[in-house]
Amino acid sequence: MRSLKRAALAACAASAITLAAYTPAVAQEAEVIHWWTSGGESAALQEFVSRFEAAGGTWVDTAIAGGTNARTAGINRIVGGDAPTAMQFNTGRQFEEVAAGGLLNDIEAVASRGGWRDLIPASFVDAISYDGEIYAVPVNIHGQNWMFYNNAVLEEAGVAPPQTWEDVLAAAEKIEAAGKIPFAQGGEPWQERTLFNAVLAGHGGPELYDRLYAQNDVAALDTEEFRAVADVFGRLRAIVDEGSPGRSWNETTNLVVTGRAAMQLMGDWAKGEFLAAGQTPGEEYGCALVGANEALIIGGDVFVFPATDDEAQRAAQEMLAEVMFSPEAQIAFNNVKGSIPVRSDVDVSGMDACAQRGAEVMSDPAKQVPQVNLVASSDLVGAVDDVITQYWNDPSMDADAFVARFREAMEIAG
Amino acid sequence: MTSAVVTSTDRARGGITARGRRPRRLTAGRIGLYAFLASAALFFLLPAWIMLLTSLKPMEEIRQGTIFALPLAPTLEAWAAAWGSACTGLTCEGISVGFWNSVRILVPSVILSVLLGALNGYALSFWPVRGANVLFAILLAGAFVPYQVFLYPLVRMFSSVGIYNSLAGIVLVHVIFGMPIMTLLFRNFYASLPRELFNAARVDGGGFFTIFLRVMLPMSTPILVVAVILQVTGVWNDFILGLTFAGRENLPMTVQLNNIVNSTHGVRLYNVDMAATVLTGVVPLAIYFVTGRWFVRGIAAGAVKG
Amino acid sequence: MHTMLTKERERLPVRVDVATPAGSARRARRRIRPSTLFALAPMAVVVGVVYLGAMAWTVRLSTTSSKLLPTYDFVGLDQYERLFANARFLVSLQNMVVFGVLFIAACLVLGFLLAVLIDQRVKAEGLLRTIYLYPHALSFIVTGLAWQWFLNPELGLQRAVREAGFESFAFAWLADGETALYALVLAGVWQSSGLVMVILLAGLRGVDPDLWKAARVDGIPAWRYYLSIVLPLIGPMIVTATVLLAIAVVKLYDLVVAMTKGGPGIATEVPAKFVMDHLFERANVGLGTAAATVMLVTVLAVLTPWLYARYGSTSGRPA
Amino acid sequence: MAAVSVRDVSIAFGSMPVLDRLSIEVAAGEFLVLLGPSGCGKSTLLNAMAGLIDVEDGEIHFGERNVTWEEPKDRGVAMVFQSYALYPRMSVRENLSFGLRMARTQKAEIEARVARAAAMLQIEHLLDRRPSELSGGQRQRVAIGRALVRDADIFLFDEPLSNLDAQLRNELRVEIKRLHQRLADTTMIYVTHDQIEALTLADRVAVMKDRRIQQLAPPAEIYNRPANLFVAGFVGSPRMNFVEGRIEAPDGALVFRAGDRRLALDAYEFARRPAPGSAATLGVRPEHIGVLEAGEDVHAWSGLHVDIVEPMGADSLVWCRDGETTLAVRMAGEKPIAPGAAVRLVLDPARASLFDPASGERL
Repeated sequence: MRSLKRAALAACAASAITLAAYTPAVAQEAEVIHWWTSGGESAALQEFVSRFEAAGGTWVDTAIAGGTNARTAGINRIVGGDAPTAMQFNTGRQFEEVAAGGLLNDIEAVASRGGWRDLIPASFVDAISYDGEIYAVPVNIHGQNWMFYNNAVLEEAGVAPPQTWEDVLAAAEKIEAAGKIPFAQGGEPWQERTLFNAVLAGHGGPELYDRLYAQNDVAALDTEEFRAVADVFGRLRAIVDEGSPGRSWNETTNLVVTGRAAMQLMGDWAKGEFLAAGQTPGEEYGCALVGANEALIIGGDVFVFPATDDEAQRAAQEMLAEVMFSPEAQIAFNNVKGSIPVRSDVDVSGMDACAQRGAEVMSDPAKQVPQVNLVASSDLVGAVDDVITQYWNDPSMDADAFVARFREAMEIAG
Repeated sequence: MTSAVVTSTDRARGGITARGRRPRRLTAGRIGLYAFLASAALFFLLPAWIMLLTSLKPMEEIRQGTIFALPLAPTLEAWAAAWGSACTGLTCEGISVGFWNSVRILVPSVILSVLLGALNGYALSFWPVRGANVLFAILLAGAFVPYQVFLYPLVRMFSSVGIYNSLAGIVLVHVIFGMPIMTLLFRNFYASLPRELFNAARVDGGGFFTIFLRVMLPMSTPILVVAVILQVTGVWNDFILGLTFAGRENLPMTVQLNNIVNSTHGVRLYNVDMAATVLTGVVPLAIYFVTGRWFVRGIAAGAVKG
Repeated sequence: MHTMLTKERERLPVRVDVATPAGSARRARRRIRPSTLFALAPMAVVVGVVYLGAMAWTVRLSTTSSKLLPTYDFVGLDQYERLFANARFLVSLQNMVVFGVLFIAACLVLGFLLAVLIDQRVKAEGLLRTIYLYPHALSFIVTGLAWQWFLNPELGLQRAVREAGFESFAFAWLADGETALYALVLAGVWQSSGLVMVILLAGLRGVDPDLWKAARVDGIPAWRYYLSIVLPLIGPMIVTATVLLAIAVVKLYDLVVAMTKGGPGIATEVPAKFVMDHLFERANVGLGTAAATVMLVTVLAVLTPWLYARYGSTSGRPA
Repeated sequence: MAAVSVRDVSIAFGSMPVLDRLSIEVAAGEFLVLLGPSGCGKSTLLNAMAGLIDVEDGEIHFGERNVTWEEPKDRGVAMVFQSYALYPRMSVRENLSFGLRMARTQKAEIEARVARAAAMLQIEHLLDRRPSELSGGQRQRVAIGRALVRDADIFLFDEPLSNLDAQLRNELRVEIKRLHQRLADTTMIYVTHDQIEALTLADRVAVMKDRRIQQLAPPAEIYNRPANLFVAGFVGSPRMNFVEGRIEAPDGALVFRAGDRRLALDAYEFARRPAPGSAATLGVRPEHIGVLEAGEDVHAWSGLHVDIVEPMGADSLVWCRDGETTLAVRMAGEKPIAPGAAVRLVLDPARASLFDPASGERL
């Protein structure tokens, strides 16, 4: 029944939309739940809004600060029968179950027509598909493991931008001697996870990363490489400042912006903070992928479309998907958001130095490392988070204990 | 046994006059006492002081000075921004929208839950029905269960009757979660009233609701004050329930506050955050300041005697 | 005479309705009043549907493998096995106990002290009382930011004191896993001891003033009077305050999220947050509900005897 | 036709029985006092009559009506409570008229009745005050007034004077007596633990103890011919003297003997004749003992000394003692006799009481 209807719809849509993609018969109203509440984020979102409305739709904005809050509210509303037109998730397996529960509409028609599978990274295709059909529109690629550094501070301390994690550790002493915080780190589990995974990918390599998270290979924990990762991560604990615990990522970034700290490891959204302070990549600050293999951990955001029988809503959903994935919207949105366009066929030459570097790395699939959420269950991610945060915050915990706890977490949650 | 009616009013009156030792002169002990009370007051005032100071400073001063420094050039700009123009997502309306939403949630929630609590307490105290006390015990036990546990089933239940994400829904949720403590308050208060009064009203021909409305409720002022204060505070300060049940049209002030505070602007506008925070706290604070005297009196009048 | 009867009833050791055959036959004759049933109907519905229903639903889910959305398979006690092998949950439980003991004790001591001192006919009693009480009016969604800031070594008290010239001053409770829990206790005490003060003050005002005269005549020192004579007399108020504080301990969530988010590490994790995280963030409804069930069972185990003794058995008072 | 008829009523609170198959009939226009110590069930009985406590077994009839399961408001009773139970948020006038307003009585009628009751109790000047502005005596007058306006056939008083000081109590007692005389058709049932109230007010007194009525009789009979040891001891102040002894019949006639002391029982009206040799308790009220100067009467009880003299105004209570035996004697005058004086006592057998010490029943 459903597939019949879908086929009919697809046929309809195919004929109609190819003619006049953005001219629906009636103005479509779309309520969108998301957690992009900050200035930069909402400015980026505005790029979608204006294009959607230009196409004749009406955007009803439901912004809820905090991913967990927004996702909880969205899922509750879907379950409660008061679903929005679209809602945000992180790229990954977060919405898998919602799709499995038959609570989402697929957008396979739009995706196959647009040839999405050929345009986006392979790991993303898996992440937005369920049972072979595409259920989500990916809107961006965020590099998760950029090392941002303040050029002036590094210069003053007489150190070069770090290439490896050993460089980072080595530079710390000189920076500290210059009266600055060597390494600014925020104090929330997800930030600690981001740092650990950066070390894992950069110091341990994409292969180890993959064995651990994608293959759930517990034996990977016994390797020399993992041991070295645990060791480096443990040593990083000593070069952060006292104010770290509980600090948010953007306050931390501001330490680098203002020159009180030398470096921070963060996703590319941190560029927004430098931008807001009027700084330009390559001038006041720089960005680097630490580690010889130049691995870039990629994640991003997607929008999914709750199941509905309402034809107008269905049409609005497809229109949203079309708009969000369109090349113009991709460039405009990601320019403001600080991320990389999710489709590989757009021209990135107008983007900043860091984004261009990211796009360059993206062209080599071997250097792409999917963010944990794309490959591991939320359960495993959570369990590992608990271990990482314990290790990071307990100076008396050694690498052996860390490996042992890591093993427990994988065995229980894997 | 002297008149319990008289005693309770006497007690209530006594509730605001100190009965401890009468000081004779300013001894070392007295000075120590005042010193202790003053330093305790300082401890209690500190966070409010920080919030207030910060909300009056321009960003420049916040960046440079410590949190205790007095504002050199006090300004209400942050307050204006917090109230009317701070942004969350695409909307830049400050928390004023949330304020009115909160008021719309607050008024019916408080009235309904206080009335229902009073009715429950009255029925439990004066009209024994088998099993009623077991219900009450379960209700009290329910007060201890973290309400995160109830969220999901409630969402399902509400949506099945069509009040999910509506004003009615959020009001009902507040009534449900306010019920244990409201019922407890009134039950204990009515249990402390002389039963003869109830008997007299029954002999005089009062029925269940007549006695409640015409005899009991007019006597309940002290406990009504306590109940209203607790409920206003609870409802106003709620975050999770509002976020989950209110729907996007009715999001309360705390949710808006959270949106503003956790919205990551380029540089965090601490003064706006703090001003929004203070604004959000204004209603319960005002209630406490205005009715504080009666609050203590109400508790003294037997409100929380176990 | 009414009072006498009531008192006698209350003196009975166990007030259980012994269901003798005669008793049950008699009970059948008790008048049923429709208006009473009507008035209690909302409570019955709330208790039956919301409280009991949700509890049962939670317990049921804890025996399933539910992830993001509930499924209704049956995996026995698997989730509980996982739960008790989970270091974070065990730490959460331990934290709740440590926090609970310190928080309740500190609130009671400070609240009692303030109540006694404020009862000494001090000037500006109303003002002081309001100052002590106002934190209770504010949610931690509101005040958490100020506390976090105040306790932050780089921004708050430590920095201020150091800039005032005391370079070696250290106050970084929030930053250290060993002490972060105490910072939570501090903020918790700040919020709740005013309420304890008010409750105990109400108790103090109910103590017969002749007792103080008698103690004076007998030459009993003030501290002794309060400790040995007053304290036992306001026992019921202390119980009430303790119960209220205990509710706050079990439900402890806002405070943690606002101030530490469970950190540093897992140093300040608490069970309610464990439940929330697993229900919503980690999409592990099975494990989250198992943790909720453990909380529920613990609470009920502690509460049932008290509730039963206090409220459960009275089927009505004598007229 | 009895105005109030209580038939085999049992009441229990939980597992504790309060009344056990109790029956009592009250005639129309009668003033019945339920007298007994705390916890005897007298208030429970009164409340059951009012319908404020559900009976578990038995029936209550008002006239020909079975009111066992009627609501209080439908029973047509008026009630006055110990604690007055005035509605604190209403003025005196509103307190008085509340019941009538409940019954939707016409305004003019309400006013008339309130005015009449207020006049009867002299509380007209208090009508616009709140209960908290009244003295205890005034409050109780208002409470009585509230009952009066109901024009009920049955008045129930639940220890109405217990909260008042002695003088007010006497004053209001007279007031209630007068009220009963005026409202001759009204049945009044009055609960008290004060025997003076019982004796002065009642047509009949029901003395209660341990869930049962011990004696139901006019006051004089209760006082003079108590049915058992409990009634004898409970009614009368100062208390009746009790002397343990035996019944003997040395020369045919029955004699009470305690040690050397004897009392011929020729003038005693036996309820039932005891067998000679059986144990007995003699009860004599202090005013029924005479004090003799030495040597006047050989039958007088001798060997006693004055221990303590309690002057009580019009008369004095003289405590006479010999070892274990103590007898209180009421004598006229303020200091009729000096402590330490030897006395001989004459007991009046016609006004004495004899009880079976085992069962407590009157002989």
